[in-house]
Amino acid sequence: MPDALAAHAEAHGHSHGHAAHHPDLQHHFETLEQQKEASALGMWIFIIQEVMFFGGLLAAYMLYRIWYPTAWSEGSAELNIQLGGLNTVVLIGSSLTMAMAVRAAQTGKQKALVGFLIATIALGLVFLVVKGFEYHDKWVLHHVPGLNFQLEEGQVPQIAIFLSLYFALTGLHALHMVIGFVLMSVILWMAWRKRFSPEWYTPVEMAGLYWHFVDIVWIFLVPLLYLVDRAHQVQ
Amino acid sequence: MLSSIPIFPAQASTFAADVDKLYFLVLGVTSFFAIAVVIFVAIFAIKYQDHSGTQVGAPIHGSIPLELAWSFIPFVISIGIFAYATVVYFEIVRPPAETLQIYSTGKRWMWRFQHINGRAEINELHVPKGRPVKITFTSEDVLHDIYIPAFRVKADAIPGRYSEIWFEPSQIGDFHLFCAEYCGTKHSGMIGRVVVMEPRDYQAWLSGSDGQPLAARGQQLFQQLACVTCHLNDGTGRGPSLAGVYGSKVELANGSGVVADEGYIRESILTPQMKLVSGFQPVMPTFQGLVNEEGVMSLIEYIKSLPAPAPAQTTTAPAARPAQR
Amino acid sequence: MTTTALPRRTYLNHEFGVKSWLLTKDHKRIGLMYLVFVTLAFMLGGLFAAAVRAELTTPAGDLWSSDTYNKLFTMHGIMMVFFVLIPAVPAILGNFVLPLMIGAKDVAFPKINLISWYVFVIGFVFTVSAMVFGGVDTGWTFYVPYSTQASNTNVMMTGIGVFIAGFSSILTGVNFMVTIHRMRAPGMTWFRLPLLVWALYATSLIQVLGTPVIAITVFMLALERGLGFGIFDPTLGGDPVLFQHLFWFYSHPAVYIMILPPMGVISEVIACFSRKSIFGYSFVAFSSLAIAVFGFVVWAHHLFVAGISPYSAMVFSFLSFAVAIPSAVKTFNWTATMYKGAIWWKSPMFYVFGFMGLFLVGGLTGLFLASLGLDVHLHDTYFVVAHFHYIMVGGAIMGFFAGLHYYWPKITGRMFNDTLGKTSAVLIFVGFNLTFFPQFILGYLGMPRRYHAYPPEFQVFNVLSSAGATVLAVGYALPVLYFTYSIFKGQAAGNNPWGATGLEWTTQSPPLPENFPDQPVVTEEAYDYSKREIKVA
Amino acid sequence: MSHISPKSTYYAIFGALMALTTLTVYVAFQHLGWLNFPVAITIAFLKASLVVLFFMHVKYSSRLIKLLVASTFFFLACLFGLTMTDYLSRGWLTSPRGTTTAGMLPKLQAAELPAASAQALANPQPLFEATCGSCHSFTTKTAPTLAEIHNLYATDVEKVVTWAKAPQRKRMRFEPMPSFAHLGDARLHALANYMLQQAAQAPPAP
Repeated sequence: MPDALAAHAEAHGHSHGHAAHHPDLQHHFETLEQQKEASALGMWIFIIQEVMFFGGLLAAYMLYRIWYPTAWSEGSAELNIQLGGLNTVVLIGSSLTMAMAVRAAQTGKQKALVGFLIATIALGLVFLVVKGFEYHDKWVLHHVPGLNFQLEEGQVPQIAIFLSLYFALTGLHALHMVIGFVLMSVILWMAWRKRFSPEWYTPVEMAGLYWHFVDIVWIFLVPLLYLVDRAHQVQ
Repeated sequence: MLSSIPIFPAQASTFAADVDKLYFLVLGVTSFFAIAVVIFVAIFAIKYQDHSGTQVGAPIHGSIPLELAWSFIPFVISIGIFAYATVVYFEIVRPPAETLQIYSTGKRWMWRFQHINGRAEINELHVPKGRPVKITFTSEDVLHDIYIPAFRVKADAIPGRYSEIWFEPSQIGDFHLFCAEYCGTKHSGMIGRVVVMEPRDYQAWLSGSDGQPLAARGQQLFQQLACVTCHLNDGTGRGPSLAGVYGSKVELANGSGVVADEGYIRESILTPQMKLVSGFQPVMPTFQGLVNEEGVMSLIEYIKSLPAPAPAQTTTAPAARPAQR
Repeated sequence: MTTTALPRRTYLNHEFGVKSWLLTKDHKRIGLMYLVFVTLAFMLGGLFAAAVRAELTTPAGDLWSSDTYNKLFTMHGIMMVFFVLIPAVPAILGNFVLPLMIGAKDVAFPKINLISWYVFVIGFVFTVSAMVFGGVDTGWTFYVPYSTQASNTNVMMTGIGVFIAGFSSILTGVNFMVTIHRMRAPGMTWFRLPLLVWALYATSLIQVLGTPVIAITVFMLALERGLGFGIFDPTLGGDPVLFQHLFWFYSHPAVYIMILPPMGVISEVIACFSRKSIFGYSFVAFSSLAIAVFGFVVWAHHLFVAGISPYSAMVFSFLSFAVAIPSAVKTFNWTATMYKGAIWWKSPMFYVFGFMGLFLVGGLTGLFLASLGLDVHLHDTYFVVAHFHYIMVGGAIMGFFAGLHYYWPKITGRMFNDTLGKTSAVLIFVGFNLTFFPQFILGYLGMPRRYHAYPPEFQVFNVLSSAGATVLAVGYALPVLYFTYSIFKGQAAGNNPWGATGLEWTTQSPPLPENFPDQPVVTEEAYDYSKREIKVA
Repeated sequence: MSHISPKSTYYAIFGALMALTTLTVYVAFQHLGWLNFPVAITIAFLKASLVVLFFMHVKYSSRLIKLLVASTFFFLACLFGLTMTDYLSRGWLTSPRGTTTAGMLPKLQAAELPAASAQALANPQPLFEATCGSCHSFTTKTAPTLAEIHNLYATDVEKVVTWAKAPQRKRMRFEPMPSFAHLGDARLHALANYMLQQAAQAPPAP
C-alpha cells in the first residue's frame, strides 16, 4: 500500500514543487495532465449520454420498422439518395479536417490549425445547406408530417411515422451540427488568438470528439433512413 | 357503523381466492423479514446504546458467509414467489376455451358494453354467475382501464388495439367497476357496477334486448363494405377465406405465423398490410375511418360465427359442392 | 466548546454580496443554492399534497373541481419528483460533501456545476410558470395519447421545464463521475471511498445513461403535440405503449437516483453513530452499482397491465425480484453494523431509525408489485401510491433529512437543537405511517389512484390518511424553525462535532473556500473507528 | 493521451471511410433478401469504429474510456433488447381455439329461457326483422330468398323450426346460417309462421 500511495502522490502532487503554473491550469487541479484527463473523461461521458439520447429515437425507429416494412420501403424511396450521399462525403471530409486540426494543435502548427478549423466549419456549413435543400424539397412535396402532410395515392398511411422519425432524427442531428458550428467558431477564434500550444490544446481535442460523434450519428442515419429496401425499388 | 367499513375486498371470481392466497403468502414472508429487522434494530439500538458518544464499537468488518447467506436465501425465496405469482398471473390472463364473449369500448368518460345478442349497456355490466366471461375491449380516445376489484382483474384499454380480460363470477351481487388509468376530468366518474346474476336471470335480462345480434350486424357490414367480393368462403377469392379462420394459425407472407384472434382480425381490417397472409397480394385497402369500433367488433363476431369448412373441402377440392337436398 | 465563534475565514464569508453567490464556482455555495430552490419546490409540492388530501377527506369531490384536483396531483408529482427528490441528495448534499469526502478542492468542472444550477433554475421557473398560467393535468407520467391529444393544459411548457431540468441532472452526473474518477486525494483508493461516494457514483451513472432517454421521449411528445408529428399516435399506427417503455426506461432508474444517495447517507450516519466500520463494506458498495445497473432492466414492471406481452412481463417480473436482493443486502448490512456498536442516540441517528422502518415497508411492498399475479389487482391503486411514498418519502426524504442533520454543523458551523431534531424525526415517522399505511388497505380494497371522488365505504381510511398528513406537515415544518434558529444562535460546532471519520470532518466548519489548508493524504480505510479516541462536545 | 498519429493514418482512414460509404450504397441496391439490413448496419458499425478508434483516439486512450464506450452498447442493448421482448412476444399468448360465444349461449338458454310475452308472439315482425329478416328477404343474395324458402317448405313450420335450431349448410354460395335455438320454441314457431306467411305472399318474380 505505501508504494501505491507514493505513486499516487507522485501523480498528483509533483507540480507543487514548480513555482510557475501553466496559465490554463485551473486552481482545483494539480497538474495539466490531470486537468486534461478530466476533460477527456467528461467529454466521453457526455457523448455517452448523447448516444442514449439518440437511442430513444432509434428504439422507436426499430419498432416501427419491424411493424411497417412497406411504409419504411416507400418512405425511404422518397428520400434523395444523391443529397444524402453527398452529405456523407462532406461530413466525413469534415471529420478528416477536424482530425487534422487536432494533429496541427498537437504539433503546434498554428497556421495549419486555423486552416483546418476553417475547412471543418466550411464543410459543416455545406452539410447544413444541403440539408436545407432536402428539407425544402420535402416541404414542396408535402412530406412534412403534421405541418403540411399529404398522403399520395397508394401510399400506406404509416409513411407519416417514417417521415416523423426522419425529421426528428435528422433535425436533431442538424441541431447538433449547429451547436458544433458555434463551438467550432469559438475554437477558431481562440486558435486565431494563438491560445493553443502542444502543451495545452484540450478545447480543440474536446471539440473534435464532439464533431466526430456528430459524424458517427450521420454514419448510422444514412443506412437507416436513405438505404432502406433500395434493392426492391430499382426493379 | 363498523360493518360498512370494509377492510378486505369481496372474493367474487374463481381466481380471486388464488390471488388472495398469494397475497397472504407474500404478506407473511415480507412481514417476517420486516419484523425481524425491526426487532434486531431495536435490540441493538437499546442494548448497545452509548450515552457519552465516546465509546468505540467492536472492530467487526463483515462476514462473507453471512453476506452470502442473506443474499442467497432472499433470492431463493423471491424466485419461489416469482414462480407462484407467475402461475397465478397466467391463470388470470389466459381465458379458458369456452367463454361468454362481451365487447366493450371505453371513451371519456363512460364504458359501453356490448353483449353479442345485441343488448348494450353503459357503465353497467351484467354477467352470469358460474360462467367464464371474456371481455374484449378497446378505447376510442385515450388510455382507460377496466378494473373490477372484486374479480381481481384489470387491463388497460388502448386506442388502436384490443385488450382482453376474463373472469368467472362466483358470487351474486353488485360490484365496483373502475377506470384505473388516468383519463382526464371525469376519470373518477368513469365508474360503474358489475351485476352478477343467476344464469337464468341473466338470460332473462339478455332477452329483454331490442338490438340486433352482433354477428348479424357484422354480416350486413360485410356486405356493405364489399368484403364479400374478395373474401369468398371457398377460398377462390382475391382475399383468404374467412370461414373458420378465427382461432386458427395463419401463415404470413414473411414466413412467420400468427393465431387469428380478435386482435389480429381487427388489425387486418384496419392495417391490412401489416400482417399479409401468405399467398395473397397486398391489395386490401385499409378500412380505417370507414368502420367504427362497434363495426369492427360486429365484423369480428360475424367472422367468428363462420364455421370452419371440413378439411377435405379446403385442401383437395375447394370448388366441389355437396349435393343440394 | 460552548462558544459561538466560528472560524475567521470560511466559504461563507470570504466574499459577500449577491454577485458572489450567483457567479460562484464553489461547490459548497452551489449546493446551498440548490437547497434554496429544492426547499421552495418541497413547500410547493407539499402545498399541493395538502390540497389533495383535503379533497379526499370526503368521498364526494366537493372541495375542488375535477380539473383543479387533477392539476393538483399532477403538479404535486412533477414538483416532488423532478425538483425535490431527484436533486435533493445528489445536488445539495452531494455537491457539498463529495469534494470534501474525496479530498478535492472542488468538483472537476466548477463552471459546469454552476451552469447545472442555472439550468435547474430555468427548468424550475418554466415549470412553475406553467403551473401559474393554468397548470397541467396529465399526471407526472405524461402518458400519451392523453398528453398529446386530449389535455388542453400547459403540457408543452411543463414538458420543456422537465426537459431543461433533465439537462441539469445530466451535467451534475457527468461532473460527479469525472470528479470521483480524477479528483481523489492521494491515498484515496476506490475501496477507501466513503459509501456515500459509491452511492453518488452509481447515481451519476443512472443520471448520465437514463436522463437522455426521458429527454428524447419528452422531445418526441413535444413534436407530436406541438407539430402533429406521428410517433405514438394510434390513429397513424403508432403505439402509445412505446411511450411508456421509453418513459419508464428513465423513470424507473430515476427511483434509484432518488433512493441511492440517501442509502449512501444512511451508511455514513449509521457507521458514525455506531462507532463501527460498516459491516461488509464491499457488499454495500457493490450493491449500489448492482442496483444502478439492474435498475435499467426492470422498467416494464410499470406496464404489467398496460398491454405488454405476458411473456415479456414474466422476464421483467423476474428481473424486478432480482433487483430487490441488493437492497435487502444493504438493509441486512446496516442492521449488522449496529451489532456490538456503541450507539449514540443523536438526531441524525433517529432519522436513520425512521428510514430503516419505512424503507423496509416500502421495499418489501415492492415484492407485492413485482409479483405478476398480485400486480394485476394492485396496479394503479392506492397500494402503489403507498408503496412509492414509503420509498420516496419514507426512504429518500428521511435519508435526506438524516444527511441534512448530519452535515448541518459542517455546512453552517453551528449546532441545532438535538431534542427538537429527535422530536421532528418521531413526528415525521408517526405522521408518515398514519398517512400512508391506510393507503395499503385502500389499495387492496381496490381504490384506484388519481380519483377525485370515491365510493363512500373508503372514507374512513382516507380520513385517517389526511389526519396523518397534518402530523407529517408539522414534522416537516419543525426543522425549518430550529435550523433557522441555529444559524443565528447555535453553538459553534467545531471541526468534528459527531466524532466521525472521513476527510470532510478534518477540515474546519464551515470549511475554507478551498476546502483544505493542505492537500490531504489518506492512509486508512473508511470508518476506521476502532483505532480512534473519540472526543465530543 | 497525447498520441500523435501520422498524417498518413488519417488519410488512410478517410479513404477507408469513403470506400465503405460507396460499398454500403452499392450493397443497398443488391438483392440480399433479409441480409440487406444486417450488412448495412455492420458497415455502419465498421465506419463508426474507425472514427472512434482513430479520429477520436480511443485506440490510444485509457482502459477506462474503452470500458465506457463498451458499456454504452450494453445499456443501448438493454433499451432495445428488453423493449423488443415485449413487441416480439406479443401475440404468443392467444385465446385457445374455439373461444366463441356460439358454444356458450345455447347451453345457457336451453332450459332457462323465460316465457315469451304473448304480445311479442302475436306480432313477430320486429323480432323477424332483427333475426331472420336481416338475411332472408325477397331480394337477398347471401341467403335463400323468401321465395325459395316458400318453394322448399311451403307451410311446414316444424321443418323450418328444426332447421333454425340446427342449421346445416347445403349451398356453399350462401353464408352459413347461425343457430337460432336460443330464441326458444315459442318464438321460433311464431317466426317460422310469420316467415312462411310472408313468403307465400306473391313474390315479385324476377
